[in-house]
Parts: sequence; C-alpha cells; structure tokens
Amino acid sequence: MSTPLGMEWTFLAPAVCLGAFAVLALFGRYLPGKGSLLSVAAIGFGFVLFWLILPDVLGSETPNLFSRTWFESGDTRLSLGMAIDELSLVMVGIVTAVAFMVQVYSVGYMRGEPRMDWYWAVHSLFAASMLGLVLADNLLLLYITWELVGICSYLLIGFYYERRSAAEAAKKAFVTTRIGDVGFFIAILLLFKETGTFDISTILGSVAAGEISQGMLTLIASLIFLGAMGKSAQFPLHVWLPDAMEGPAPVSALIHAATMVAAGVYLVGRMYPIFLAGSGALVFVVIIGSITALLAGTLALVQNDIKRVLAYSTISQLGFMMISLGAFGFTAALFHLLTHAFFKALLFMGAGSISHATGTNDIREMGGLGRRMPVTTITFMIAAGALAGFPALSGFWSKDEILNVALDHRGAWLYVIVLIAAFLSVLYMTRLVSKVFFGPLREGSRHVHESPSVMIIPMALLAIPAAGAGFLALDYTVAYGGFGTFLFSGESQPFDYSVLTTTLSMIVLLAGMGAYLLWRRSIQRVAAEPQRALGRIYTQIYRLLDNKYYIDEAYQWAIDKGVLVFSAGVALFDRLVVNNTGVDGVGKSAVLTSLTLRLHQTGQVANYVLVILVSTTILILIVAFS
Amino acid sequence: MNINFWLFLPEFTIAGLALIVLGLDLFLPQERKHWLAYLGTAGILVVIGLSFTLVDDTEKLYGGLFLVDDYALFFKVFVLILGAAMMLFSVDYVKKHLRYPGEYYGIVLFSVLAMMFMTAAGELLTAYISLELLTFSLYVLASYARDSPKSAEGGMKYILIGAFSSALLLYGLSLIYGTLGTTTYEGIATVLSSGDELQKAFLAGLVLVVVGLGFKITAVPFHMWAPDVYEGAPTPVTAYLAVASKVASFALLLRLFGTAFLPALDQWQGMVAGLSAATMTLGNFVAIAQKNIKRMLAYSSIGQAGVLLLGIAALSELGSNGLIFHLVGYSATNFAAFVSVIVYFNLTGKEDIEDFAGLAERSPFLALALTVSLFSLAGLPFFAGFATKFYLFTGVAKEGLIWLVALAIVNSAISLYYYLMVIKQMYLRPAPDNDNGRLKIPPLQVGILSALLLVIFWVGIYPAPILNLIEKATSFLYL
Amino acid sequence: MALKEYVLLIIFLVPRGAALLVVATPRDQRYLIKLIAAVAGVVTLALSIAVFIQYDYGAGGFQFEKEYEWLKGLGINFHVGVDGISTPMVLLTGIVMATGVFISWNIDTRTKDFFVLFLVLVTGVLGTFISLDLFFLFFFYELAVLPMYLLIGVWGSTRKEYGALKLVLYLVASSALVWIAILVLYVKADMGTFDITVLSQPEAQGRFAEAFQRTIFPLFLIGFGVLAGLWPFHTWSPDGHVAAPTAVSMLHAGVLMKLGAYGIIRVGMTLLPEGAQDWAIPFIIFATINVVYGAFSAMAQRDLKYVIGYSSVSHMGYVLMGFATLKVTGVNGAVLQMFSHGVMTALFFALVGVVYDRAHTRDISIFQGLAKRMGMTAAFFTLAGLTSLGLPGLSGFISELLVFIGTFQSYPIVGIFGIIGAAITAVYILRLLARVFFGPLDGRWDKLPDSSKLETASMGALGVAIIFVGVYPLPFIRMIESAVKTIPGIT
Amino acid sequence: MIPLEHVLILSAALFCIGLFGVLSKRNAVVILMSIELMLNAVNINFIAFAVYFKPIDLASSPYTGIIFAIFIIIVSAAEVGLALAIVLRLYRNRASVNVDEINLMKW
Amino acid sequence: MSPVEAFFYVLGVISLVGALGVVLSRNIVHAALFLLLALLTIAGLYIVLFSEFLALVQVLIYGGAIIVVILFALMLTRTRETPVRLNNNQRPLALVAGIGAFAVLTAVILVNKWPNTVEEIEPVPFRPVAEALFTTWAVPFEVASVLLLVALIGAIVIARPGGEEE
Repeated sequence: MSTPLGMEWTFLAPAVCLGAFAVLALFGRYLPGKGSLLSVAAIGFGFVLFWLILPDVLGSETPNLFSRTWFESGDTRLSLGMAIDELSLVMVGIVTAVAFMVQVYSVGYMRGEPRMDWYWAVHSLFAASMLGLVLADNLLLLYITWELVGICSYLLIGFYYERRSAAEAAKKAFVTTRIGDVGFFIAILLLFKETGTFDISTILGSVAAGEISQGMLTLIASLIFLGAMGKSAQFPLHVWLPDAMEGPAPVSALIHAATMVAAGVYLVGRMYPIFLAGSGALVFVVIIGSITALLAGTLALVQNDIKRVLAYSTISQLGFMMISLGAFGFTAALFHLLTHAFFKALLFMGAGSISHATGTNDIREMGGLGRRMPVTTITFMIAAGALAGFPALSGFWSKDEILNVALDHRGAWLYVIVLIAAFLSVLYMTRLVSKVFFGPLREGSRHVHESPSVMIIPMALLAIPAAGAGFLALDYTVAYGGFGTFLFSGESQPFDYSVLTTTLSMIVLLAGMGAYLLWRRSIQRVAAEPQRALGRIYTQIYRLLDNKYYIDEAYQWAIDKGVLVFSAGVALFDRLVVNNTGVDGVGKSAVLTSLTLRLHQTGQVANYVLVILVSTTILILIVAFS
Repeated sequence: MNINFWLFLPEFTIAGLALIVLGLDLFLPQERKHWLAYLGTAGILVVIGLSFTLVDDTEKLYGGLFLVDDYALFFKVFVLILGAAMMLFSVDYVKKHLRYPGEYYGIVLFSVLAMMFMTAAGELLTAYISLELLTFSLYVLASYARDSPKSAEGGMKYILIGAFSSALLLYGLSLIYGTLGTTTYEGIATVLSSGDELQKAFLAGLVLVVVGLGFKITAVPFHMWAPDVYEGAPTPVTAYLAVASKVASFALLLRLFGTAFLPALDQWQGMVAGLSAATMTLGNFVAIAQKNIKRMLAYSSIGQAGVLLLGIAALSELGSNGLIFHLVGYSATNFAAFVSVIVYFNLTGKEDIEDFAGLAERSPFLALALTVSLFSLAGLPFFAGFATKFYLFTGVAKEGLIWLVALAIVNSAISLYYYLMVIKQMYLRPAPDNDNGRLKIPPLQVGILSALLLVIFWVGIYPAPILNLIEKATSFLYL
Repeated sequence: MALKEYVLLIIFLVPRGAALLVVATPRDQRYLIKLIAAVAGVVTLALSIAVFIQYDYGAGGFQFEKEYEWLKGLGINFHVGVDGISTPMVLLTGIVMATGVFISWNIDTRTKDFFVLFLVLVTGVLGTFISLDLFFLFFFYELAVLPMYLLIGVWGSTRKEYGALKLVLYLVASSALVWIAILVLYVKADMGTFDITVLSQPEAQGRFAEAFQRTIFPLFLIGFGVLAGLWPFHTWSPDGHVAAPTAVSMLHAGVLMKLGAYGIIRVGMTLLPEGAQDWAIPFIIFATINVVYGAFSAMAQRDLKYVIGYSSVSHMGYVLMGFATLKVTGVNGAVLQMFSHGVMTALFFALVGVVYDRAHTRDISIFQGLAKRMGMTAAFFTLAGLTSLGLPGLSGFISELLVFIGTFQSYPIVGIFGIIGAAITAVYILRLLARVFFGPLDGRWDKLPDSSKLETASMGALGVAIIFVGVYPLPFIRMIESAVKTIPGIT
Repeated sequence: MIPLEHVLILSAALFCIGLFGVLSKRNAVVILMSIELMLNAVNINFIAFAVYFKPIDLASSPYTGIIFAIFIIIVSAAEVGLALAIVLRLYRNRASVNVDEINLMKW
Repeated sequence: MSPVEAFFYVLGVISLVGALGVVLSRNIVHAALFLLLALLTIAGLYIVLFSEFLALVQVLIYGGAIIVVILFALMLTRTRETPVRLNNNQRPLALVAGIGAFAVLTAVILVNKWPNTVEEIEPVPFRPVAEALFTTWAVPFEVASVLLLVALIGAIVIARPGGEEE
C-alpha cells in the first residue's frame, strides 16, 4: 500500500500547534481575528495530517516514531519521544477532529469576547499538549503534557476570570486534578526506580517479564489510576467537572467532554498491562467506575443548568469506561471513549448554541426551541440518542459492549449496575431534550433563531460520527476486522453481539423514557403535596440530589476545618514556638542575662577590690596547688 | 659600660618634646594653647622619622634592662602614632571642656614615653616602673575634667584600684624574684628552662603578675574599674585608655610571656585562656544592656581585651602575630569609634545611644564612620576586624584551643547585637524635631576620621604589608 | 584571550567599582546614581552570560581560575574560579541583580546609600560564588549579609527593624558555626592552606577521619543551612523578606539564600563527604519538613510577601532534599532548583513589589480581581505561580523532577512527601491567584496602573529565564553535572 | 639567723592586713593608708630576698631587691600625693571622701 | 635566739599592731598615727635585715613626707557630720577574704623550697647600691624621675582650686 506520508511525521501535528501557541502568545493581539485563523489552521493541519499518516500506521508493524534526548542527569536519560500505535492513532483522530470542529465553532460562538488572542493561544497549547499526551512514548512526556492540558483547562475555565465563580472553578479544577496527579507522579517515579527508565514500552516489557513484584505493581497501578480519577473526574475527585462548566461552551465541549477528561481512560488503557499484572487495582477501578456512573447519573437528573446536566452525564459516561476497563474490557472502554467523544462534544456544542441563542443556561427558561433552531435540535437529538443508546446510533454499540464485558468478566452484579446507570442516562437525557426542545416557547425566547453557520456546520459535521461511529465495531474487510481486532490489549476482542444485552438495553431505553413521562405526569404532582409520606420522601431525595450528596460541602468542610486549620496551626506554631520562643526567646534571654549581669558592676570600689582579691586567691589555689 | 646613647634617641626626643610643650605652655596665650597639640604631633612625626634610623638595630642595653630591637621599634612607632592621633582628636574637646591644655599635652607625651619604655623593657623593674609612669599619666588624664564629678569619681576609683592591683603585682614580682633570683627576662627564661620543678611561690607570683597586668588590660574579673573610669574620663582619654594603654600593656605582656615565662607555658596557658573566655563573654553580655555609648564601648573593649588575650593564651608565631595584627586593627577601629563619639559630643553635648537618632541624616559621614568602626569591631568583613580576628583565631585554633576560638567567634556574633543598636539609632530612627539640623564637622576631625577609616579598610582588604612588619617584630620573641 | 582569563575578576569588580563610583557621586544626582547602578547591572549580567557560555562543561573542573597571594603567613590566596555549580549561580546573580536595579528605579529616599549598599551586597554574593579559598568564601559570605541590616531597616516596611535585626543577627550567628568549622578544617588538614581545591585532595582528605567529619559536618550543615532556610532555623527568612524592600527581597530570596545551599555543597559536602554520608538521613528529614511545613505555613498567611517568604522556605527544602540524596541526579536537581527558585522567587518579589508599590498594602484578603487593571502583573504572577507549583515547561518542574528522581532512588517515602508538598504549593498558589487577581474587581483598586515598561521588561527577563530553563535545561544540567560528579560521596 | 619564712610570713601578714583595710574601709584616705601597708609588705619581701639570696647574674646583683624597694617607695610616695590630690578634688566636687557614697557610675 | 633575732620578732609584732591599728582604729587621725608606727617599725626591720640605706629612705619618705601629706589630706577633707562610720558593709566578707588570702600566701611560703639561701646574711653596703642605681638601673631611675614629675604636675592640675560648683 502506498503511503501518502510516513508516520514519523506525526510529530508535526503537536509541533505545529505548539508553534502556533508561541506565535499567538506573543503576537496574538496583532493577528487578524486575534489569531483565530492561525489556531484553526494549525489544528486543521493536524486533522489533515491524521488522514495522511493513517495508511502508514495501519500498514506498519512497529509503532516507533522518534525520540530525542531532552536532557541527561547521572545515568538518567530523559528523552522527548513519540510513538504512534493503534491506541494513539485513535486518540489522534478524536483529538484532531473534535478540536478542529470545536475551534471552528468557537469562531462563531466567541465572537466579540475580549482577550481572544489569549483564548486562541491556549487552545493551540491545548491541542499541542493533548496530541503530545496521546503520542508520548515515555511517561515523562506523558506527565508533562498531562499537566499542560490541566493548565490549559485551568486557564480556559477561568477565561471569564472576572466572575468569582469562574475563578473558583478554575482553581478547584486544577487543585482537584492535582491531587490525582500526585499519585500519578509518584507512580511514575516508582516505575523509574524499579526499571530505571521512563520509556513506556520498556517499562511494559519489564512488567511482562515479571521483573516487578506483584504488590508493587498493584500499588503503582492504583496510583496511576488515582491520576486517572482526577483527570477523568471519577468519584470522589469528580467535583471539579460540573463547576468547570464556568468556561465557555466550546471549551467544555473539547476539553471537558471529548478529550482531556478522557485522558484518564487513555492513561489506564496505555498502562493496561500494569493493571492486568497488578490485577487488584482493576477491582478498585471497577468499584470507582460503578460508584461514579451511578452517582453522576442520579445527579444529572436534578440539574437545571444544561451544561451541568451534560457534565454529570460526562462523569457518568466516564464511569462506564472505567467499569469497562475494570472488567477487562479494554476495547469496549476505548470504543465508548471514541463514540462518547463525538456525541458529547456535539451535545455541548448544541448546548452552547442554545445558550448562545437564548442567553441562558437554565433549562427551566427554555422550551419549544425545536422549531426555532432546527439544526441544533436535530444534531442535539442525534447526540442525545447516541448517549441514551438508541439503536444504531454510536452509543448503542459501545454501551452494549460494556454491558457484555461486565457480564462476562465480573458477573451479573456489575451488569445490573451498568444497566441501572444506563437507565439513568436515558432518564436525564429524556428530561433534558423534552424540557429544551418541546413544550411551549417561553416568553423570553421569542427572538431566538438559529446560530450562525460557522457554528452549525461543525455541529452538523460532528453529527456524522456521532451517529455512525458505532459501525466501526463491525468487520467490513479482511484488513479491518472491526474495532476489536484493531485496538486491543492482549488478545483481540471482536465485536460481541448478545441478544440478551440488546434486549435489555432496549428495555432500559424504553423504560427510561417511560419513567420520565411518569415522573412528569404523576410524581411531580405527588411531590407538590409534601405533607404526604411519599411527597416527603421525594422532597428529601430531591434535596439530597440537589445538594450533590453534600460531597462539595464535605470537601469544603475538610478544607476549612482540616487543611486550613492545620495550616493555620502550622503557621501559628511557627510564630509562637519556633520564632517567638525559639528565636526571639534566645535574643530576649541574652538581653535578660545582660541586664542581670550588669548588676555586678555596683559602682563600689570595695566590691571591685573584693572581687579582684577573691579571684586572685582562687587562681593561686588553682595554679599553684592543682 | 659602653652605651650608645643614639639608641635612646626616640625616648630622649619625646621627653624633650614633653618638656618643651610644658615650657611653651607658660608663654602661650590661652586661645593658642592648641598649638601645643600640633607641636606635639609634629614632634612625634619627627620622632617617628628618627626611629627609622634604628631599624634592624638589635642591642641589649644595661644587661638586658632595655632592649633595642624591631619588636620594640614596631611598638614604639605604633604608640607614637596613637599618641599623635590622640592629641589631634583631643584638640576640640580640650578647647571646649578642659582647663590646663599645656599640662594635658605634656602628660600625653609622657605617657607615650612610658609606653615606649614598656615596649623596650627587658626586665621586671624597668617594665614595672614604665608601666607605673603610664598608669600615673592616665590617672591624671582620667581625672582631668575638673568640673565633672564623674571624672573625679572615675579618677578616684582608678587610682585606688590601680594602686591596689600594683601592690598585688609587686607582691608577685617579689615572689618571682625570690624564687628565681633574677628579674631580667632572659635570666628568668634561663632559670625556668633549666628543667627544675617549678616552685609554688613562683606560680603564685606568676598569678599575681597576671592579675596585676590583667587589671591594666581589663581582663575579667579585674575589669570592674574600667566601665566607670571610661565613662567618667574625658572621652579622648577614654579612647586613649581603651586603645593606647592596651596596646602598650599587650606589648609588655607579649614580651614578658613570650620570652621570660615562655618555658612555663603549661602552667599559665589554662589560666590565661580562662581569663580570656570570661573576659570576652562578660564584656559582650553586659554591653548589651548599656545606654551610654561610652560605657557601651567600654564593655565592648573589655570584650575585645578577651579576644586579645587569646593571643597570649595561644602563644605561638601565628598567635602572637595575630595578637599584634588584631591590636593594629583594633586600635584604628576603636579610635575611629571614639573619635566619632567625641565629634558628636563636641557638637551636641550628648553621649547616650538614643541621642544618636537620625545621625545618618544629620551627618552621613559621621554615621558612616561610626558604622564602619562598629562593624569592624564586630568582626565583619571588608573592615579590619574581620581580617585581624580571622588571623588571630586561626593562630589560636592551631594551638589547639578550639573551644576558646569557638567561644570567641560566638561572642563576635553576640557583639553585633549591641553595635547594631547604635546603628539602628543612626539610620533607622529620625532625629528629634527640635534638634535635627545638619552637623558641620570640623575639617581636622574629618581628616582624622578619614585616615582611620582608610586604615580600617586597608587592614581589612590588603594587610600583607603590615603583617610583614609584624612578622619581623615577633621574630625577636623566643618562640 | 587575555580578557577571558580575567573575566571573573572583572565581574566581581564591576559592582564594587560601581559602588565606589556611586560613593563619589553627589547625593542629589539621583538619576546618575541609578544609571551607574543600571550600567553595572547590565554589564554584570552580560559578563555572567558570557561566562556561562564560555564555560566548557566538557572539560569540567574549575575554569577562569586566577590566584593571587593575599597573606602568606596563613596561606590565604585570593583564588577565584568557577565550576559547573558556581557558573549558574553567577548567572543567577547577574540576572537578579540587573532586574533588581530596574525594579528599584523608584527608590528616591537616600538613593545613594541604597545603591551603594545594594552593590556591596552583590559584590559579596558574587565573591562568595567565585571564591575557591575558604577564607574569601567566608569573607564574602559575611559581606553579603552585612548590608542587609540597613537595606531592610531603612528602605523596608512591616516590622522592618525587627526583621532586619533578626535576619542579620541570625545569619551572623550561624556563620559563627561556619567560621569555627573552617578553622577546625584548617588546623586538622595542617597544610597551611584554606584552598578548597587543595583541601579536597586526598592528602588533606586522608587527615579528615570519619569521626572527625561526622563531628564537623553539622557545623557546616547548620551554619550554612540557616541561610538556606533550613527548618527550624528558617524564621528569619519570611520576616526578613517581608520587611525588605523589593530589590533586596529579590536578591535575598533569589540569591542570598542560595549562598547557604552553595556553602553546604561547595564546602560541607565537598570537603567532608563522609560526614555528609553519615548525616544524610537527618538532613533529608529536615529538608522534608522544610518542604511540607513551609508549604502549610504559606497557606495560612495573609500577607503576600509572607506567602512568598514561606514558599521560599518550602522550595529551598527541595534544594536541601536534593543534596541529601547524595545522588548525582538529586544533587543536579538541587543545584538547578537553586537557579530556578532564584529566578522564580525574584520574579515573585518583583511582582509583590509592583503591587505593593501601587496599592500600599499586601493584605491578600482585601485584594480582589486585580487582573482586570494589572493584566501584565497578573500574567507574570501566574507564570511565577505555575513555576512554583512545578508546571512542566517551566524551570521548577525540571529541577524538582530531578530532585524527586534522586530521592526516589534512596528514600521513596521522602520523595512522596516532596510531591505532596508540591501539591500543597499548588493549593496555596492558586488560592492566592484566585483571590488577588481574579474575581470581580474591587472598586478601590480601580485606579491601579499596571507595571511600568521598565518593570515589565525586568519581569520579562526573569520570565524568559524561567521558560528557557524549563524548555531547554540541557546546558544547565550538563554544566552542573560536570561539577557534581566530581564531588566525592555523590553516586 | 631569722628564718626566711618568718620574714615572709610577717610580710604576708602585713600585706593581708593592708588588704583587709582596702576591702573594709570607706574613707579614701584610709584606703590609701592600707595600700601603703601592702606596699611596705612587698618591700620587706624584696629586701629579704635581696639579702638572703646568692646573686646569680650581674644584672640582678644582690642589690636588685634593694633597688626595687627604693623604686617602690618612690612610686608609693608619688601615688599618695596624686591620689590625695584626686581625693581632694572629689571632696570639692562631692563633699565626701567616703568611697561607698561615690557611685554615680554603675551598671 | 640572738638579740638581733629577738629584736626582729619584737619589731614584727609592733609593726603588726601598728598595721592592725590602721585598719581597726575608730579615729582617722589615730589610724594615720598607727600607720606611722608601722612604717617606722618596718624601717627598724630593714635595719635588722642589714639594709640601713633603705631604712633611712623609709623614715625620710614615709615618716617625713607621706604621713604629713596624709594628715594634711585628712584635715582638708574632714567632714563635720559625725558620727563617722569608717567601715563599709562588706567588712565580714573582707575579713574572710583577707584571712583566706593570708592562708594561701602562708601556705605558698611554707610549701615553697627557697633555694640559694646564704648561710648568713650580710650588710648591704651603701656604695655599690648607689653605683648600681645610677649605672645599671639608670633607665628605671630616669623613668622614675619623669614619674615624679607627672605626679607633681598632675597633683597640681587636679587639686588646684577652682572649677567646682560653688
């Protein structure tokens, strides 16, 4: 097969974006459109490049690219290297595609905002880092880019920094993910200590060769997963993601739905052999994933901010992926990652389009937008359907795969959990769609009209994979035996079709939609009468959910009463004990000594002479008679 | 006995100079009496010039009573310079505060003469009588401020305790004479190195000698007169007491212990080390609580005496070089400090530490001079104090007295505290509103201060030439 | 080339000469005085860059050496030279000095005195870094402390008298230990020299028995450690920083604290390798406490400068931690951290200075949303903050990474604490940023002007240094390593 | 012949009586008198040593002790004169010669 | 015991009595007279020790000059406010210290081995002493003369009336 471009050129994708960042950061304000063109062109180049190298990667056996020493210290060599294998390839595809669409979309969405040069610069940096992340052949580069995408997220969440909530959300996002990163970083250093290298393939080689003890591997895998939990907003580190919706909608679409938050899943996938070897960690993964999926699914039910609903949905979906990974379903997880990236990005873009048009994010103020914004509505419905698992739409395929692996590897309990979570996702999506697009048009929405084409064209384009990406699972040709034979860990996992699963998920879908109708019709009426027992229970559940299970409060409490009090204690200790007692005390005691000692100088000649005489006598005794 | 009287040239000239000054005093009108100071200074410069004819002459006159060598010559020039400086910086003070200037300068010259004899003495009686001459001059000078009750009080304390301690010293000398049968340094050294066991009475005598001389150099616990006398005496005299008298006493001590008593080193080393430790610690600690700057400097110079005693405690080539080197630096530094205080006192009549508030604005130069000298006293680099202390401490450490050096270093650090208290007033505190005009320092004082500062910097930055001279001088000790 | 041989002397003499020039300038010629200082700063910076570039790290060892006899009797020579550790330090001094001068451009009270003292301070710092003779090293080490009293006391703020007094007394008291130890070494070696290059030779080393080294090393460790902010001897540092004027804080935290660390490695670890070995565990424990304790203390502060001051304590902990690993990588990281933290903290203090200059307060709780009016300042503050929390691509990451690698080789638990410390740093830095610069602009700060061009340029220079090291650390690490691997006891 | 020790003990006794006087008296003049006692004790020592010992070298001829004593007498005379002058001055300034009342300067 | 020896002990006791009188007497003038007694007996002791020259000097200078000066001083400084307390309040301590010092000195004297003692003491001739004083000891002699000069000038300058606050 002739290849249009060797895969060794892949590095150009992040490099060009990085270059764009440098130019934008320094000169962005002088560029036309505040640099939008440059940024879009850079990522567009990346997207094109992806297609150009695709054949070469598919046809190649060895996933090696390039590696260059960054610096050396002692016998430690740190290199900046990239490798592209099937996993990276998929990720590159997702990242370039979504990023490109989102950036184009931004041109319309962000029109007229201040500081756009900065916006574009950070976008380029994000693209570069994210591409670097998925291409990294060593943990160090992976960590660096991992942090860089984190900081881009921080900067973009805080884009509207004049809003107190945005500033706080940005901080919260960074600090929370940073907690996970501590684990990840420790894991990297432990691996380095064990193997003496950061190179991923070498490390995985030694893992395969059994050079690292089981216990250590479990520990390392858990620590890595800690990093993934932070980035992918897994319980209990999920709290930042809903708040991160303070950022502009395109940012949410790109970073907080499609790419960065999926990096945790990618990371676990990348280091999967370690998890397999230290398999205790996978139990941990599956438990955390389950909790997250259920918890976020319930929380999504009661949110009134359209983006927050989607954010909880994202958390929940990431939980699905983690469940899958924890249930040895590497392929299924990554497949869901792929489909989720498209439909969730699309959902956010749709949400952005809606709030762009209505000027609000509150779904209670929306309704009946379906006719006013047809393209938005259709694309949104497609994506929502994909999420809910509507047959043939992308989410349908990937979710069923997860159900299958859960049943196969972990048993019925997990299967049930996933089904419940799926039910929840149908429920909240139904709620969202019906509230936003159906019903009567609100008073404030009279002037609403469809977004400009620079926004809706990317949406439309993205709707294609959101709808059809599921078909990638099937085998069409000999060369491509379906997603499962293309991307796998260990042995290939061809598409696994199960009647049971399909049936059950269809039931769940219908049940979910039905439940919503039931909810609207009767339960709300019950709830309106809180004096009745049922009403009371409902109110209490509602309050619990509305307060997000009080997790944020718990954190706030832990920070206020724990960390801050502790730090105040340390600072107080430093002042009172170390400084005032230890340091000043020495000084004061010297002065006190002086004040006491000087009293020996009485001013009396007789005393002076006596001292001389007595000391002389003593000296004679000592010197002459010792 | 064939005596080459040329070898006495400096001494004779100074004595003559003193008499001329006293004589001229009778004829000069009151407002021109300060010419005597200039005359004295000029005379001293001439004598310094004359002294250079004696370079490298080495003679023992009168059977070793009077030694002519480079050690003596070095110190003679040293004390001559100190004397000249003292007369110069006294001028304004004497004009303003003291009566009988002629006698004042005459007695200063006599004290210089006494110090010259002290450096050259090679025998106990000669040393004693020169020492008494010096002390007598200082008794007179310390009580010179006739109107000041403090001065008379200081003088009284000084002379009573001084007489008492010289009685102790004499008793000690008598015991040494009685046990060894000789009073020349050379003879003493010969007897001591004969290998016989040391007599108890000799040791007692040695202790008494240390006590008597310890009084002169303000070693703790024989120091208690010093703060009172220093505070009471006219400030130029205080400076002189703190510097010149100490230089000469150490010259004497070093020669005495470096030649005569050297063979008995083991007997007195511990004692001197102990005194040194006590001296620097007490001096430094008590200085912290002082309010009067003269008194503070008095305690500070007690502390410095402890440091100087290190050189005696660790008597070796390096140790004695270090001692003399430190003396040089200490003299310039302490003089500079005192001169600053004198100048300030002349201009404002104040001498409490708090009174120095705002000096940096009122007279940057004076503040700088005082700051430099205080930093130098604290042993901070760039200034004499660091280089000289470093040298001295190295020498002492080499003799194995690490603990003592450690104590001395810690003490230097402590001393910084009270020096900083003065600097704080000068730089950090504003002058009081009713008294904050700029101060005009007379050119003569500016000149003296500048010269002293130059010496401080020179010693601190490039001391090699001075050390060469010192090494040459100490080669005459039996080390 | 002849000039090349003398470049170190010239670097060292430039600030000193400038100080003399300023002394000779009339007091009211403020502009001229500043100009002299600025020229001196720029020339020093240029020369230090030249030294950095010219240093041949392939060859390693001491380069640009010069030796003049100073005192024969004690064997003291004025011996200068730089190796892979001191060259970056000289560069750091050049950078911080030059930027410090420009940041101090607004000083109009006693301008002359300020710049004289400032230049003396720089002389001391440079002298310490280039001296190879223990005497001169110590000489300049103390000289660097000396002007601090007046610099803080006269031009400072917030409890300046207390801060100045404590700082100077503390540092001089600790240097007493160093002095003692130096003398002991001199006596023990009994070679009549203070020259580090001679004392590190086997002949002298043979005389330093292990028990001896074990006794003496703590003197150096604590003596120099105090200046490096070693817990629990660190409290002078935040108080001193808070009290000091901007440029002095910059030099102080940026360079002066490095003198302490430099002393530990140049003197303590080089001359007493076995002592360092024996004390490694207590050393690293204290360093760890430094990191975590400093970070927690910083979190509780309300004064911007206290935050940065305690963060310096925390960050210097990484330097000490790196040293204590006694591994090439760890020590490399520590030395690089000295450079990195120097630049970063100088930037921090410059920024705090800019804010304080305009707002006349540093109370975090009353600031809000300054970024709106002071965009440049906010941007640089973010940059410095991100460096501080170890963001990749900026200098702090590289150095901390190396330190962690070194630590994990020998003491993984300590390394974990170190990483946690970095996370805590992120918490307080981001809290600070969110509080002070972001959020809605408080009306009373509506009139604050952004940093001036001169200030921006100075901060920009520091920022460039941060990014340069973060992106291309290779020359630094090669250079540092060429020196580190020659230190005995570091494996 | 009188044993040397007896002479010496006599002088020591005189010396210590003088000492006691210096330590216990208030009046400056009496203190001076006590000091004179001490100096006389020293003189007895010197003379005793001078006459009891064989000379060992020229410079310290048998007369060294004698000479010493002569000088001590000279010095003590001068001392008394000067000290009394100072006491007189003090008396004029402070109307007291009791040293324990004269402590303007202390601490 | 030869008469000379007996004379020595008698004189010794008298001198001690005189000395004790100085420090114990309650009247200052009496103290001065006791001092005179002590000094004169000490001159006698010098004679016993064959140092007539010194005895002469002692009588002349001490008995003649010093006592007179002291008596003058006493008269000039006599304060009217009686009763006069002559002892300060550290007297008991002083006693202990004095006795202690005496004990130590006595111990030193007794323990010491005094070498080179002559069999019989001989008179000290005038002439060699005088010769030595003006040849070998010329330097101290000159210094002593300057010392007297200084004391003289000093005494005049300090004691001369005027300057005090009237």
